[in-house]
Amino acid sequence: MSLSILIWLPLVVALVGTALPRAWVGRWNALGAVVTLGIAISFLARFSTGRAGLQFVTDKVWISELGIHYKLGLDGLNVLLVVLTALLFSVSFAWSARREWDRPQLFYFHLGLAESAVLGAFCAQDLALFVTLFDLMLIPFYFLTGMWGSGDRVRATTKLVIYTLVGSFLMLVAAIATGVLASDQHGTPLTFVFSALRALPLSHTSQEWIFLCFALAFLVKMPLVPFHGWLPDAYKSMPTPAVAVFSGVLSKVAAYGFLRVVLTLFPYASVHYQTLILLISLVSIIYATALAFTTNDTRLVVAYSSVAQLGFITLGIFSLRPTGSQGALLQMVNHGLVTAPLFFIVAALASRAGGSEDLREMGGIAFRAPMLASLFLIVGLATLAIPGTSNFVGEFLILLGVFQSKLAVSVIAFLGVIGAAYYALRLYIRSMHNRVGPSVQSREVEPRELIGIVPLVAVILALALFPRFGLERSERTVQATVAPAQLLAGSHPAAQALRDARLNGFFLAASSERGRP
Amino acid sequence: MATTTFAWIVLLCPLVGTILIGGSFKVLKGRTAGVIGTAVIGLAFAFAIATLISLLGHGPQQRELTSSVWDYARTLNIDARMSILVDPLSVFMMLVVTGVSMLIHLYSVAYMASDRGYTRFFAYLNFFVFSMLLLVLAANFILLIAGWAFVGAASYMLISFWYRRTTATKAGLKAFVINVVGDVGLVLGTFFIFGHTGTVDFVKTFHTVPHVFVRDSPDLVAGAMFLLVGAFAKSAQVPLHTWLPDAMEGPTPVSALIHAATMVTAGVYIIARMHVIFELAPAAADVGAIIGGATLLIAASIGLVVTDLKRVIAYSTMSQIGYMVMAVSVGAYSAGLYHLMTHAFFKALLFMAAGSVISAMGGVQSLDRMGGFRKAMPFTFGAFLIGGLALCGLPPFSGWLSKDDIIGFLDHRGGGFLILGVVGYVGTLMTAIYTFRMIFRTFFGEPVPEARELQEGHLHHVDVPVNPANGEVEELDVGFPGPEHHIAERAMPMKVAMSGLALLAIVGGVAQVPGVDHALSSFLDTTFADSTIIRDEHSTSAAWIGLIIGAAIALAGIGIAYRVWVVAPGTSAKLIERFAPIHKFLINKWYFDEAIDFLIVRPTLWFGRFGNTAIERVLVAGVITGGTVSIVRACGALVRRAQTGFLRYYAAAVLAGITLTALYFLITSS
Amino acid sequence: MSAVFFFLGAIGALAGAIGVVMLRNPFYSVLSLVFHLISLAALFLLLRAEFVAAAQVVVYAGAVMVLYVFVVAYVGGGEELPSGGGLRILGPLFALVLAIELCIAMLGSALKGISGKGAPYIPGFGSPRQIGTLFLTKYLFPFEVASLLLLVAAIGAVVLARRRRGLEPDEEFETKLHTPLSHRIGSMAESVGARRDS
Amino acid sequence: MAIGWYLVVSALIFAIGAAGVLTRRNPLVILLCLELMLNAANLALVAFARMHGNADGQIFALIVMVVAACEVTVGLGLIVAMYRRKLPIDVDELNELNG
Repeated sequence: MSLSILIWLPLVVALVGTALPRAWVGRWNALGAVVTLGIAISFLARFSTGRAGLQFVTDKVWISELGIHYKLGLDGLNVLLVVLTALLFSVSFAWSARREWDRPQLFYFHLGLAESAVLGAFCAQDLALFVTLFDLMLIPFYFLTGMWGSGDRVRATTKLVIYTLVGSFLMLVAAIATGVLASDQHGTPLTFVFSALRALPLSHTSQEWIFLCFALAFLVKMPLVPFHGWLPDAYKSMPTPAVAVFSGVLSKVAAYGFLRVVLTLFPYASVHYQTLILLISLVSIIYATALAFTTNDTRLVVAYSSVAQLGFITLGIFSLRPTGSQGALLQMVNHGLVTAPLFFIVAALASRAGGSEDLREMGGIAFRAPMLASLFLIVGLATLAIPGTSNFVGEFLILLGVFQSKLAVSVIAFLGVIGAAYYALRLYIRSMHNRVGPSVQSREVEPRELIGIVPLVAVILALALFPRFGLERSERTVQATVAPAQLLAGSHPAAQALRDARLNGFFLAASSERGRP
Repeated sequence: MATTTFAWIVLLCPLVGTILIGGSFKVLKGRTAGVIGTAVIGLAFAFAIATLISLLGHGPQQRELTSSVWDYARTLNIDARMSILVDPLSVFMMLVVTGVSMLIHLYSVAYMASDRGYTRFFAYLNFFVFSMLLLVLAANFILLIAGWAFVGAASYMLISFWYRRTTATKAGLKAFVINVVGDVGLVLGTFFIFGHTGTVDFVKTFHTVPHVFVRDSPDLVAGAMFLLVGAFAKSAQVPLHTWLPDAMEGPTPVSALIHAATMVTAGVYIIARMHVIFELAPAAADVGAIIGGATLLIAASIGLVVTDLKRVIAYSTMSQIGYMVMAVSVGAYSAGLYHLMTHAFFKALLFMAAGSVISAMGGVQSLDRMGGFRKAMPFTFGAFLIGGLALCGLPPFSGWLSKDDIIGFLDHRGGGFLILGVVGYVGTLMTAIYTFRMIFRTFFGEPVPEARELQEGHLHHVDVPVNPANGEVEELDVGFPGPEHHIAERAMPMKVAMSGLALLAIVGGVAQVPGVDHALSSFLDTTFADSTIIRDEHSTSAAWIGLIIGAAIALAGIGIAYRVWVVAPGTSAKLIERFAPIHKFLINKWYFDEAIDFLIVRPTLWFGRFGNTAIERVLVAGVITGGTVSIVRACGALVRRAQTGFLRYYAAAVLAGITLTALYFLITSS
Repeated sequence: MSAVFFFLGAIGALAGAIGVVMLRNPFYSVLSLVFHLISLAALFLLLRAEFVAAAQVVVYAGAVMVLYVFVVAYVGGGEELPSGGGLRILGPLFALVLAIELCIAMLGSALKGISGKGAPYIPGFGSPRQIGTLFLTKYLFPFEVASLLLLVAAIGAVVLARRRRGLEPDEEFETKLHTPLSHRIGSMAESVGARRDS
Repeated sequence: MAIGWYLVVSALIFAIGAAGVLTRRNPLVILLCLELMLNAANLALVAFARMHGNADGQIFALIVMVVAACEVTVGLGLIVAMYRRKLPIDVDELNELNG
């Protein structure tokens, strides 16, 4: 079965759904999402571990004049993220299917389009295709926020559009420049395929500015401080299923972009700007944690915790060590698994606290809802990466990687770990425990709320027992991905010649390896 | 069956209990949950004994067994497997944990009977035992840290068990966050050591460490210091101790099990477990010893003035753990662990007895309100007295032998360690005073109304229960025991549990008596065989002299307490008046809470608030976002002015454009 | 001979154009345009564009202009207010400048054919046969697109001009009761504004 | 007659049409003026076709006629719709698009 089926199935389902009556469309889309998940899992099952190269490759020439290919493939970097995407979207679809929506056909269409685009962005093995799908996945969210949002949704959408568009344009420019400059500097025909671009390293000066463009686009998308201006409004007004996948998956595409695009294509610049990105991540961790301490908006607590977590992920990637990147990759999956149920839990809490998402209105919700309280506690503990969960393993590897490359950064980053304990438990205590809030009506969690939470909690628990399941699939690819930058970072200036020789050898080896079917 | 299989079963029992109780909370009626919980722990204890017997079947050199079931988080060069290490140290800890837990579970079956959260309580308690067993059985750093954090989480859940009390939730949060500080210390320590050894496996680490590190190398000392931070946070050593007194917000069995007998001794366990590292980093070991000594004195001094019954015992716990930390830091491993064991017995006993008193008082914990319970509760009095005497270290109770084993070792090492020995003796004196202050004020003197009521066979009944900490009226619907919770000492399970511990507190000392037997130290010898610190047994006569001195000091302390609180009951008030500043200093717990609050908590919260109000609103929303928005808006306003809406102006603009363009081309072409 | 016809046609076309712009009554403007179109057809004939000239007369001056006449009759050609603002002066000025520019551009260009009478005449040039062949061979695609465009425009016009249901409640009501349009629809006199009531 | 003459006539008609678009307020008349401009273009096209002896220009002129017909249809449809809605038939009054 081709990857194209996996990618475009959600869109096809959503398109068919637009022709269905209101009562059916939710279930139809949920069914489609579950089938997509099944296909994704079948790919995961057939994925052969311990190999670094691409698997299930689809490669067609798309625009021959520009050397753009429609190339898809799975490797250790994206296989788990693809499954995560399918999982979170099915959960969101199922959660939405049990609720009434205004213009449901259109709502599900946007969600389906988003799923297709995200899956495509993860699978894309061509820079132009990646950029196209990266931008495509944002478009449905403009509409989801603008049409089904709450509060000041116009303002939120405007901010979202402006911020992400600036990032997208920069990325477009950078992507074009990458292809054009690579073909210029090496005198080869224009190409955008990742594997081909890897064999055509750019000059140092071009790498530097292209790196900055890509980095800015990804940092805005994640977002990290200080590029997070759009985040509070957007997260507050997005409808719950949209924000769950947005925070759970879409932010990961940016982090994944760092691994897939930046580290492999611009190793020199990655080393050059390592300190800068590490500092931004560090500031994000500390600052977002501090914000999560004091805000009374439950959604914002989750939102800022995402920012801090993405700070950790970026930290891991830019440790430029296999351990750090390995941890970052695992943490992407883990974070998606905890942040989505948290948003569903916030919705459940708000429905019990008179519709308010303010912490001050909550309290004592655990009373008649022991199941909700237990699930929330598990998710909360996983969010703060309590040792014994997969989140901890991820954070451990990230910080170990950073520790090996920049000791001081690692030690400071641990403040974020401590802070996470405080804000996660504060969120739990002030909503579930303490005195009963003014308009709180405690009741046990309902099946339609459980749909959003239980499957993900089950996966959290399973991964907690077997984090190796995620680790073993990515080991080889991560090593190969980080190797160029690691070689550059680890070498001495005097050994420049040797280093270049080794690098060239590496690239040759890499390209010849890909040459094999 | 293999020895490790038994150990796996020990580990699994409480986990199964947790899942069973937690999963079927809707159908469990009455005391079923308590029975299930106790039964699984009893089973675990039985298998722990089986493990011990099986382990003793191996030769002394083959008593270090590891077993791995799956690759937990093995990746790249990190060999983190799901593996356990069964050696004398872990078996010893396993026995103490399951044994004491079993009795405390038994006690809770009756003690918590009228609580609305009965089922939840046992699910948590079983989870705690599982976590603690994971901690002691872990064969690598990752699993150790997992167990380490799980006990912290269990501790949090149990401290804020009565979650309607804001004081309880606050205490739980505090305990958890400080424990996370400890986790972080542990992780960082692991990083430092892993950086050189390249393994997280204990056995490999301990074999590699002497080869890759030189004595007192900076990385090793840093690693050991970070490990100590972990140990201090968990074992409530200065300055990370402030959570322990607050943790007394939890139900009394929780205080007995977690905050006295087992979890708080994890710090001692880890120093003993990592002794290879600490011995190569004497600088760090010395820090451990000094902090242990300091905690010993500080906690004991606070214990002298605190009026909350459970908090007195909590400070006593801190102080006793100070002894243990001191012991394992200087190399007296078996002595420290010996004291760990006896302390678990008598401290759990003391808490149980205190719980009995508190329930008789209807939830009141203040010593000022108590008195004369001797006649009303003879059984509890007996248990409390046994526990108290063992704590003071009076012959022939277990505490006497174990505590002086530590001090004897310190004296034997000589030099600077003598100072620590003296500190130990000062601690003994203070321990005796505060212990008997407690006993005299609770059980002697004029019986309070509650005691008289109990003597007449009634249970005291509070109409409106009030949280003693902040005066809030308790919400009885959930979390806090209902009006029928007056168990006092009447329930049989409580009596059985207390008798068992009392017996152990008395005879627990037989494990190691100078000149008579070395059962414990020779059993643990396999683990500590690679210790480089002097291991020759100090002479029996010196040990006995130490024991006699210790007993004399304890007696003197009891005498002072008797003089102050029984013979002349007004003396303490006079003393308080005379030493008002010191009393104020002590009653405020050396201002540790205030200092941490002022130095860490407030600045952090201030920063967060500043971020939310100032940076987010002014800089991010105002300058960055708002700036962009206003630039776009200004451009828009400019363009908008041109959009008059008059069709013919647009046409004119088009035409003008064409005309001008044509003109341009005409001019340039001519 | 052709010069005479040319000047007749050119003067007619220009006069018709000026009439369209200058006449205040739309109905007269339309008639003026018809005159202009026919004059133009004459010019086309002079340029040997027989088929275009025929189409111009039949389709343009015939069919399209009838459409105009109907709409003018339907809507009614009220005397429009004189256009205010600077455009009243600026507009003709722009046009004048543009005309001068265009003339300079075309006459001053280096095109050799401008001063000549054009390429040698080949019999059949501009005949329906040639145009038809071209349309069905070389320009088949534009031809089809043009037909599609016409279809779209026809549908669009119908959609635009159809009577809508449920626009505004009071409007519907008014339409039914007063049928305010009726008094304007009627004889040609009404439409040209000769019988202007109300 | 020389082709240049035709071109001059075409330029003049175009300018007259443009002036009409700018000065008239009745949308009907504006449409008529647009027709003038299109016809001017047609004249030029046919003239050039004659100049080169190539019938392509005439084809182009025919296509322009089609476009003009479409434009007229839609434009008149709009005017009728405006009239139905009782909007003023005056482009200066229809300035809803102002910013």
